[in-house]
Amino acid sequence: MANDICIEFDDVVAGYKDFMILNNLSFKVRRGSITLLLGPNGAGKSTVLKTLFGLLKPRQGRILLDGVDISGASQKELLAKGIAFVPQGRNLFGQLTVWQNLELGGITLGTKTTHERIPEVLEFFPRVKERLHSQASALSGGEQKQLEVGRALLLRPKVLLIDEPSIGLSPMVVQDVFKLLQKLAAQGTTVLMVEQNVKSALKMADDAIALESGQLVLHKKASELLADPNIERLFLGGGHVPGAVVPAAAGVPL
Amino acid sequence: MKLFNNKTALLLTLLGALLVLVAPPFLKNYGIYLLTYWLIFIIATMGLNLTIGYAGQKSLGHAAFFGIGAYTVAILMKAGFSFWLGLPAAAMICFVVGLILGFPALRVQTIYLAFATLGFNTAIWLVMRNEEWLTGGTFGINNIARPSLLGFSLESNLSYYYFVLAVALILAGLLWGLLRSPWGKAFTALRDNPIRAESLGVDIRNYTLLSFAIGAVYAGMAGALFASLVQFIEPAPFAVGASIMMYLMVVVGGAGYFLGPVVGAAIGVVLPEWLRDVPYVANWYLPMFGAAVVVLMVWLPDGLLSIPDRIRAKRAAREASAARKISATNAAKAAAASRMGVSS
Amino acid sequence: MTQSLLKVSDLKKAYGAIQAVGGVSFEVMPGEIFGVIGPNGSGKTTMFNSVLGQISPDAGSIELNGKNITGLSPLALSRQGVGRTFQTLQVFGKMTVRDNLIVAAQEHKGSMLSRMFAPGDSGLGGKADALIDQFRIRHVADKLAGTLSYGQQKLVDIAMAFMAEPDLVLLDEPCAGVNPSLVGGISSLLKELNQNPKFGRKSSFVVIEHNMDFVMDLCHRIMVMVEGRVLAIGTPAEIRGNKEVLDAYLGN
Amino acid sequence: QDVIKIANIVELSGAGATAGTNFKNGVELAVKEINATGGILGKKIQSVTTDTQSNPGVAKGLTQKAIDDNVFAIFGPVFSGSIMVSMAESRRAEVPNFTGGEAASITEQGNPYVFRTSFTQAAAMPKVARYISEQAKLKSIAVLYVNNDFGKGGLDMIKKALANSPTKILSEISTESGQVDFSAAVLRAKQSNAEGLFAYTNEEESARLLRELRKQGWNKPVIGETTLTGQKVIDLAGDAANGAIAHVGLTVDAPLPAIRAFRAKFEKEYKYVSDHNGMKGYSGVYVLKAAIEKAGKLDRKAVAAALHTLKVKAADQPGVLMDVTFDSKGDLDRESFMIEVKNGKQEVVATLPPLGAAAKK
Amino acid sequence: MTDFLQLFFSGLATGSIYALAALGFTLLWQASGTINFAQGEFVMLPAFMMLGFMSLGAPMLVSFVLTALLAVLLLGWVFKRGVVDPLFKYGMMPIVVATIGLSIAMRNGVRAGFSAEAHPFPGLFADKLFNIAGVTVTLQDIGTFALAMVIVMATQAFLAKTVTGRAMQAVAQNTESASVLGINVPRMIFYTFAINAVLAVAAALLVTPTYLAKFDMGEGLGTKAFFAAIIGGFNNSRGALVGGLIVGVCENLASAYISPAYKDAVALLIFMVVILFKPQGLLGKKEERKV
Ligand SMILES: Nc1ncnc2c1ncn2[C@@H]1O[C@H](COP(=O)(O)OP(=O)(O)OP(=O)(O)O)[C@@H](O)[C@H]1O
Ligand SMILES: Nc1ncnc2c1ncn2[C@@H]1O[C@H](COP(=O)(O)OP(=O)(O)OP(=O)(O)O)[C@@H](O)[C@H]1O
Ligand SMILES: [Mg+2]
Ligand SMILES: [Mg+2]
Repeated sequence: MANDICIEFDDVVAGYKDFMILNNLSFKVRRGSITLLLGPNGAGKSTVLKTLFGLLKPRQGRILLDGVDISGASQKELLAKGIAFVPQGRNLFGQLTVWQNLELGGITLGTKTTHERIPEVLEFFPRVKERLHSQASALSGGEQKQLEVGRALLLRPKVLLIDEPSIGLSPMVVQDVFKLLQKLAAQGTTVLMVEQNVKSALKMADDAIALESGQLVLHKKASELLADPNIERLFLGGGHVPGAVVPAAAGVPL
Repeated sequence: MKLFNNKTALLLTLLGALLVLVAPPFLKNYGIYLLTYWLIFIIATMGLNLTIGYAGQKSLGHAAFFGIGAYTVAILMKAGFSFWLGLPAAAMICFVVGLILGFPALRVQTIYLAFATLGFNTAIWLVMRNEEWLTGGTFGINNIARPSLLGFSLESNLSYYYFVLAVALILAGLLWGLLRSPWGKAFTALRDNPIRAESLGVDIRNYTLLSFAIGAVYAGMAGALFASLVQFIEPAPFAVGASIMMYLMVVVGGAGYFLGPVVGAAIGVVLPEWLRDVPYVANWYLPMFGAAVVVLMVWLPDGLLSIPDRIRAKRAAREASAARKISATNAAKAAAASRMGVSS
Repeated sequence: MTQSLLKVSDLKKAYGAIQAVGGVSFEVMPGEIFGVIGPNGSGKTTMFNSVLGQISPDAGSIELNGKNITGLSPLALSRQGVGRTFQTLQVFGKMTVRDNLIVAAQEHKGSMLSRMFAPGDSGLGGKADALIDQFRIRHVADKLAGTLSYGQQKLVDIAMAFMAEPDLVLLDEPCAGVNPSLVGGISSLLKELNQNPKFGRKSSFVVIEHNMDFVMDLCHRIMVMVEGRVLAIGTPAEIRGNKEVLDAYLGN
Repeated sequence: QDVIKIANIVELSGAGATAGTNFKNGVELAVKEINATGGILGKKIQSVTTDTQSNPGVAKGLTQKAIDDNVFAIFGPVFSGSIMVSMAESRRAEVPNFTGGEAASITEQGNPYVFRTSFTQAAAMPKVARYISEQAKLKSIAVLYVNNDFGKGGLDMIKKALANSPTKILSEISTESGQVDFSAAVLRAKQSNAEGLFAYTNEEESARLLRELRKQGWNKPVIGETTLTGQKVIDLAGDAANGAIAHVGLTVDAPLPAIRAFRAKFEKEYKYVSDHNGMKGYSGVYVLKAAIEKAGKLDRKAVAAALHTLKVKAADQPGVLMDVTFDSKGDLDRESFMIEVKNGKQEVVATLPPLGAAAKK
Repeated sequence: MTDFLQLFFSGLATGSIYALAALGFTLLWQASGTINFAQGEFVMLPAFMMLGFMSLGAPMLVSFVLTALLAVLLLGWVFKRGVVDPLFKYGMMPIVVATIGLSIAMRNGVRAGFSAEAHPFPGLFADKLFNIAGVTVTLQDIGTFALAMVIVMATQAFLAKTVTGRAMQAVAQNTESASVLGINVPRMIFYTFAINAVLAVAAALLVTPTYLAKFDMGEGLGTKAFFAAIIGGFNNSRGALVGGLIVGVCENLASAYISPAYKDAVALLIFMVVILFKPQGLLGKKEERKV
């Protein structure tokens, strides 16, 4: 049902200046689902999220949110529509304090609401809570990532785009975050997540999309994929011989 | 190394070479003088390009070395020594002082370093101005002779021009050799990420200091040639403003491009002279020059010489896009062939 | 008894009231792959940085092959055959991938003066290409490292640490962001370097990782850090069975 | 040759911009007037102005350019450093070169093609010194100078001029051009306990200095050169300028009809009051006119030779502003004034005869 | 002792002038990560604008307001659109050079198009002297000092205490993250440069009576202010004040007690000592953890 579809990529071409990363990419994401975006390094996963969040302008095609074309919308508008984005890597304001980072996370909400929600979010991340008045850059890698995730949750987004949250997080925290995402999804939030921590992620996700060279190569139910014997070969490095032949699909250049 | 990758560029360079070699005898005095001036600034900014463009050390004190070189030669020649002693002496002194100036760079970077070097420039300038017994103070040093080479006098503007040209070519050759050796990569690594560089065994201290010292040697040589060109020196041309102009030349030409200083010095030295003669501009030539610099930067933030790079990058990106598209189709096919694929 | 390769004794580092590392001691034997795990903020990275001279520890000593190396600069350590990677991406963004690899080893060849006259790639081109293939980044070998995807940069970063053939490499979360198919590759590579002493010696590794499959499969011994202290050191099996570790770190 | 080409090579930017601009305006005003009244020997003057950026290296290049363009005479540069370089070129090409520079060394090079448009410091300082020790009867002074070739040259000359007089110099206080805060300088002057202050700085700094002197309650004589009592200084310093005394070679405030006329014309043309540099440029062109007319032909050598013995009376040639004579070195001599600021107005308190006349006496 | 105090208080007055000019640097650095080499000219131009309005007969206050509006438009909006926007993402070097070009253009434009003369500028305060225990200060000195104090503190409070101020800082530290959070980056940058323009006008109002309106007044002012800002701490507004006052006072003391000829080396010397012990400046925040 079209009604079910929250995000739709329709024949999107996008990239960096003249270098096109996404080639006529089309896919759909169901509302309230957790959809995983998988693929080898450099496949274009992060590019999908950046394009979706308006940081890159599509050259061609449309991006629909609830059936409305959102390509070309500003970040502010997208946030107003309930989309939030946690990019890959480090995205804090290093010289500001943890608290100030959180406050800025809620800049579209207004100060009052933000201040109300910060304690709620901090409940999930006790490490961060302890360091509320430290400079953000002083936190450890994992603590910083927790802060980033928390900062996005502050918005109570309807659609959450999250790029490899597990980078740098210890296993227990990864589990906590995944559980949290499941809870959000159950409450109706659509989650589009990039993850290389495939096994654990597939266990908690609903759907999986795989990209290669900016092209859709797979779109399945997560559970189906988890049961597929090929998944080992494709994503989990099974049967890999050092320095030798690379699994066909994962080894395609670019 | 980004120099010429294709024949047109090579041809252009040959043409340019022909121009600097063959044209001058047909120019009047002023034209030759201006070309010499330009060459001298090429030498100075070549050194600065090493410091700023390759090694990434934001230096705003280059004119100090320029001045040290000029005063060394002038003072030695006044004391009766030959220019041929003065020139290496200028280079040596600048090398040592350059090493010393490198030390703040080990402690502070970016804007802080820029101001440490700018301050150094002020200090040197104050010495030039205040220590009258040595430097002639604000009155400067007059009647600096031009040297003669193997009995051949370089007194005339034209012969002095060819002499400076020869020096410039030799110094450019040396720098070119240095930059294409592993040193070039080490400098670039230092510029891009000193922390990582050090952990890989790049001696960032030595390279930082040497980037200043070698840059300083170039400025010192240029200064020595300058003293002999103008035949008079006083502190003003070596003040902070001159350092800022040299910085401007490097960046406008293209920091980190080997030929950047050639273009940059042309912009800094020849453009204002040319603007003087443009009808209606004359009185406004400096404002026009300033505006031209702003426009150039806005248009080409990486400098004039980034144009070929831009074109090349564009072409490469197109090719990569095409290749990626092909591999994308293959991937899709492979996925369809395997049992996995798009369900639903 | 063989002498330990790396010996860290009672290492301490505090930031104000926060005791990031509060007295950590351990030994790494020659030829060993030593894992370091622990919850976020337990002081792993700080420990690495102290060992590697990136920051100066408040107390404690560090020995390499029995020689005291406390307070040595990262440069000196690199010259003594200690390589490393960083938790955050640290590549040379404005250099090509290939040049990144070459510059990672060139300073270990000859003197500064001799390098002035060496060929541009210092004769390291072949080796760089071999690693490029091994890490499957051939298709981006001539791109500027700064324009690669996160995972690709991570791969370049790790490959750089191996260019100079160090005796001991400290890796801070090498697998973060790397596709699982390549995680296997990295694991194999480490094992290969560790087991086949190509250069007449075995390379040793200290690896911080949150990827438990990787750590458990690869490491000979594992140290668990919690709150800046050592909670346990043992074989993977011991660690997996340690109830305290389960509570503090692994969960389930 | 149907026009007389002259090059106007001056400091239009950089440290000398104010002086250079005035000089240039003076030259251009004179050229305009001369052309309007039929030119020199029936030929119009065509002047081209270029900017040295206060940089001797550029000045040298521009002088070569002017020579390449075959100009008849060169005006400028004003800065002593620049003229020291560029006059070597004009000498080689045998082109008469009028400078605004005041350093004594310019005419000591034995260059037969360089000519002053104003007193040298060597000529002015003895007059001031005589005033200080004989008229003001100061037993000691502090000298405050601007640390550039202008100020430094002044300091050297006043020291020399006072060497054999009863007046002692108790303190030499260096200041920067463009300096804003003179509190330390004034304090030094006070601490020296000198009976008076000799100030040798540019107009703006003079104004700031006078204000600071008033602020710190200085009540001893303040004596200086042209730049201490100019109209500009009075405008900038207000009441604080009252009481300042200066020796003035050329001043728009001199009570002479030619100068009054010049002042009015200049102000009409450029909407501000000229300083002495404007007068230098203006009178310089008229001196050239007089010399060409004396030589009777457009021959550089002949004109240069004519200049070396030139005597022009303001009555005959109002453009030279004051009676002037040139000597064999290219230095000029004329009358000058001691001026005191009273109630915001300049008043001539003494007229000093030309040095030549004084020596004869 | 009286002498010392006299020097000290005169130094404070000059120092407040440096501080006002330095404030712009610290603001731009904190809120946009840029350096403006034309900052001195940003003070010079409004001085002439105000003179222009006053010569048309407008009272001082009206001229000030009109100039502020004009400056926000020219030095704020036009500057942002023309220079900052296209160069923002290219790092420091191109902006530095573009502003050097701009300073050449502005300085020489005023000279060529208007005048090379220094023009007197009416003081905001009456020409009044106070003599306290042998130390003389003018009302202008006191007023400048007090206003500098107020302006610096207000700027500091704005940046540190308001969400907008912090959003501006966020833009400087990580532009992409800032836009991901929905911070309106172009608007924050505009605010930064608009505030900078207003500060420049205020500085012009206070500084010009002493400096005089002249095409090159920005040159000396700019360099001194740079050093002041760096000594005090480039990433802290209060640093500008502290740095300015220190440079002002020390210069005065040095030129009285050491050597007036080397007066200009004083700022340099303090700067060297400061970076030896505290590279981030006296009040500057430590650089962030890098590894
Ligand atoms: N420069 C610093 N200033 C203040 N606190 C710091 C600094 N560096 C580290 N810390 C603190 O020390 C603790 C340990 O940090 P460290 O980076 O070593 O953790 P880690 O074990 O590497 O964690 P992660 O797994 O998240 O990377 C953290 O709580 C961190 O906030
Ligand atoms: N700023 C950029 N300029 C040019 N090319 C880029 C840029 N960023 C990424 N690319 C290229 O785009 C491709 C896809 O990058 P992207 O970051 O989307 O990959 P990804 O699938 O997220 O990979 P990873 O798992 O490593 O994060 C890569 O080949 C990369 O080289
Ligand atoms: Mg990615
Ligand atoms: Mg860590």
